[in-house]
Amino acid sequence: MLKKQIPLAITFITGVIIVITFFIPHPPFGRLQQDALTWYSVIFGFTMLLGVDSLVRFHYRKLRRREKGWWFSIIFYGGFLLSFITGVVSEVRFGDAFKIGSSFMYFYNTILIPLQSTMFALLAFFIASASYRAFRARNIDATFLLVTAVIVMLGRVPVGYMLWHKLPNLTSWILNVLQLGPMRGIMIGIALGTVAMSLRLILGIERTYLS
Amino acid sequence: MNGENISFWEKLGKIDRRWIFLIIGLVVFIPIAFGLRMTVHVSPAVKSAYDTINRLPEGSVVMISIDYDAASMPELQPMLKAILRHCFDKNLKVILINFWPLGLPIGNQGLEEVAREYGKVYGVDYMNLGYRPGDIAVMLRMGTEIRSVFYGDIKGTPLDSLPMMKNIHNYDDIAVVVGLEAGSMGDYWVQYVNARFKQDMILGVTAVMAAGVYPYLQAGQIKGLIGGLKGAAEYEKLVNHPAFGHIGMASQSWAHVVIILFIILGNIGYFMERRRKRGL
Amino acid sequence: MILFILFSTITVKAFDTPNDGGGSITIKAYNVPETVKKALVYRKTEGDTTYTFAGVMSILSYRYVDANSTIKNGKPYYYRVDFYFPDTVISVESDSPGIAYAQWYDKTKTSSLIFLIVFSTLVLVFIQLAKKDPEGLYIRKIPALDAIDEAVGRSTELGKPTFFVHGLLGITDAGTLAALTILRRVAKKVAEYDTPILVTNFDPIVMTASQETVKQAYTEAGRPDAYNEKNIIYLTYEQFGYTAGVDGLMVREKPGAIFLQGYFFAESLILAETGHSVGAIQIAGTTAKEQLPFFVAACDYVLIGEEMLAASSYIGREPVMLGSVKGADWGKAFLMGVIGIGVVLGTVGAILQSAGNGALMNVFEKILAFF
Amino acid sequence: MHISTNPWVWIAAILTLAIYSFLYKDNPFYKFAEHLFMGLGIGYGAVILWYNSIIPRLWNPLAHGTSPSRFYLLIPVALGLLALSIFSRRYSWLIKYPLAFYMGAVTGFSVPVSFEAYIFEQAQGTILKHSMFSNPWLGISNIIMFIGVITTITYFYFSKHHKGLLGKSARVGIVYIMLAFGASFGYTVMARISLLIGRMQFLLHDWLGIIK
Repeated sequence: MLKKQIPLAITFITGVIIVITFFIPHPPFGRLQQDALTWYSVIFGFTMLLGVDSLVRFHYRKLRRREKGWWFSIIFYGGFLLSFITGVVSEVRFGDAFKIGSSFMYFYNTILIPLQSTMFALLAFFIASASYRAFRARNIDATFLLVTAVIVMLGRVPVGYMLWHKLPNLTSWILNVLQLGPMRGIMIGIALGTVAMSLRLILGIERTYLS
Repeated sequence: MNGENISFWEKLGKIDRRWIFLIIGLVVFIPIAFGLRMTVHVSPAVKSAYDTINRLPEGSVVMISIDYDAASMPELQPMLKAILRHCFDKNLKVILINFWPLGLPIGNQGLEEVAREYGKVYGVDYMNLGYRPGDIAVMLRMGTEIRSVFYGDIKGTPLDSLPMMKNIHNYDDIAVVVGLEAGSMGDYWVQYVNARFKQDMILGVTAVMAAGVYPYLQAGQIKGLIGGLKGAAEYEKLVNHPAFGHIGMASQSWAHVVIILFIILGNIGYFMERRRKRGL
Repeated sequence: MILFILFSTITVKAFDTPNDGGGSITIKAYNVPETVKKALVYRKTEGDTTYTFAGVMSILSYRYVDANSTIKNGKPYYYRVDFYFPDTVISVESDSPGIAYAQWYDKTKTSSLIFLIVFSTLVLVFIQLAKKDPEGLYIRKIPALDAIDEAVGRSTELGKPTFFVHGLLGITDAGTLAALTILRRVAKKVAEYDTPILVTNFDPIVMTASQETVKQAYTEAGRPDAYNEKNIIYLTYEQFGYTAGVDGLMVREKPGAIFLQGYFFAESLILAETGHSVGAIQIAGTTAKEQLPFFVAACDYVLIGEEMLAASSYIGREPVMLGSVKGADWGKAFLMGVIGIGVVLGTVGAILQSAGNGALMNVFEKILAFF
Repeated sequence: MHISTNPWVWIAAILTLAIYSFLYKDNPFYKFAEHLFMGLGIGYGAVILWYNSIIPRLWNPLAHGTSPSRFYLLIPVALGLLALSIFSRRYSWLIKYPLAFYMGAVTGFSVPVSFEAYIFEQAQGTILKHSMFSNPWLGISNIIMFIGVITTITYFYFSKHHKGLLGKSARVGIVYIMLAFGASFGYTVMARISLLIGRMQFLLHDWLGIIK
């Protein structure tokens, strides 16, 4: 009862109420959606502790047992403390961690941004290796994939224009017509699938999360 | 299957991906390191953006909105610099504004760099408003009075103590707004500022976004559209100052060609292998 | 003289903003000459002697919605709009005060309501039918889901661990919920084969839900003692930090099977290419349509969009679940019917209109307006 | 050549190279950058989350607010505390309560939003409007697109055998999907190369000073 029925009831009631409030602007219903979002983010704030706890303990274990590569866990702790402390200090001093001149912004720009953009830029290499491996005319479907990919790739750089001056036009036709149709279909499918899943959740048919 | 049976052609289908990484790295590196350039054809959308600024009388005010951060910097920073060169060359006054707090240092760095090139003076020829939270609300309130949102500039200097700001109060005093966009802020500029205040606008956007904002140009809501590194290169050509856009475009083109060559090699390898397997 | 004409033709109306929860008044101007440069709105209420500035009216739609926090429901507010012309300023007062109040039903959402009722009814009816007659229910093959057992099996044969990589969105995303269903299946197989599993998380709530899911799966497989909470780990709350962490784990642990499930962003291809380089069988699934092409290119099996959302029905094969899928399919048919009718009407209407008959076009426009 | 003398630029450059070294193979430099990155990321996340959600949405209303309804905020606090029950072996099942609330909220939000933002928007875009026939080529293009939408939806038809007309339609749908995926892939290449160009620029300009 406590472990199964009540959680199912909570889901059902919350779900139904929020769906209904979508159609009723009159207070207090109109504001419930907003309130639920606020609640959501407050709960999220607490669960973040679980994440921090899991990670800190994971590295603590490694350190204590002197597992292979244990000293990298020290690096992890260093990074964690660096961003956490500068963040709190900047918030307290400037009221916003992202103020120019705050220590947090300084570390953000000089360490975090280079790391983020370099990691992101790995994609330039991976998109090349993936193209080489995947775009092979193994069968008719793969050939379609290959052909549009190559046309669009060429159509977007000056070389494509030099090869055939209509190529950019063909590229935009492919993007606006051939690409848009199926993408719309996929989106409609996802949206309908989401609604069906939501109904299953509200009705308590789908209950993976409650096990 | 042992290695001896595989012909050279078949090996083309099994290149270690690290060779691909190396070659991609090189074709991007070489044009940048040696300043190789690419000939660029100017598209009507960029020409129209250029003409809009080019027509402005000396002393007119151009507001440039920095709505991107480090991730889109490779594409949008060359655009910012080319436009700033155009403005300073024509003796236009420039106001920078930010809607992405993390773009603040990036925009300021570009502004100061180009201003130094042209010997422009802060507060007289150009200034930076900085960032205020509130997105659309900030845009709208600037329609009546910039000072109602920006009490001071990026360093906190009161606006009235900057000579160029004396007669600048709202969009009526700004000739063109240039939005450099990596997200949805460009839509807000068009839907709110252009629509409500009939403000002339130009958008510079990342390559991925270009197709999405093209309808604004068709509908005449924006005067010009600069898309991606290619657009930046075109603008550089128009201001006669080929810089990073051109170099970047060379890297870009060669990288595309190399990827396509690898796809072709992969297919040759694949068909050779298939032929051998059928022959057996 | 001209001024007089201008003055006399412009009218301003203030009324309650429809379909809202109150606290807002809409001001609309009519017959405004096109030469207007800007229009400023001022407000006053009972007891005020002067007008206070309220905001700037759009000079395209000539509409301003005043939702200032001081506006109270049921209280009259008077408005004045100053229209700025190149050579003059004209002030017009609203002919009657605007009074804000809250509505009980949002009329703009009628189409959603109708569709919601149709769709829910279809799903509920088919669930009931499925309960009565579980025979004859069918679900088409989804190869990526069939491949789960094979992938875990191969991983076991090679003596390698199985990886389950969650996407970046939280549990509010339908894709994440579907990923948990798939995780349950994977974890059950892993428990049966007694092979190691590692689940990486970006979101702490998904992490706790994953722990519950895996624990349950181990219990179902009859091996609750083998469950180890430490195998479901949290990595970090930064997109590319997560990517770096997962990549590092992949090259060090060399998994035999990798499941990339949930909502991914640009990191999709970085993960999939690294996974491929360590020789793992990869089964991806996402509702992020922008990332599907990369998964299709780099992974062995991919659950495309809705296929992922149907996973729970496919894996569980419970009649009620299959019934809901059938209901959703009928919903699809209904939607396609509506689109189809729209297309036919639109096409015929366009042809007729060019032939001089606009009547059908009007019907069509009405249907379009419904959405 | 003007090599940078700014130590922060050196740190950024070394981290950049450390990440790139991963392309060759896993190594201690990458491991260093990776662990630093994860540590920074979690600290950053905690700070951002705390200051964007807990302080403005919970602390400020409770500590400085006046509205009586602010005490409702104690409910999510209670639910949040229940989530911490996972630390206890005996009461860990209490986590189901916040999860149940989450699920209810998810479904509540996603149902109407799915209709408004996806289904109606996409359906409306697909219905051919008068203006879409302004010239024959445009008309043909729009019909091609319309077929793409419909056949793709039929591919996602689960409860029937893909045979006969449905089978043929679903088959066409797959072809469309492949064409679309190829186009999306090709379209993204440019943006991804730009990212590398940006990093190269940083290394060669900001750090080594080889280029102007």
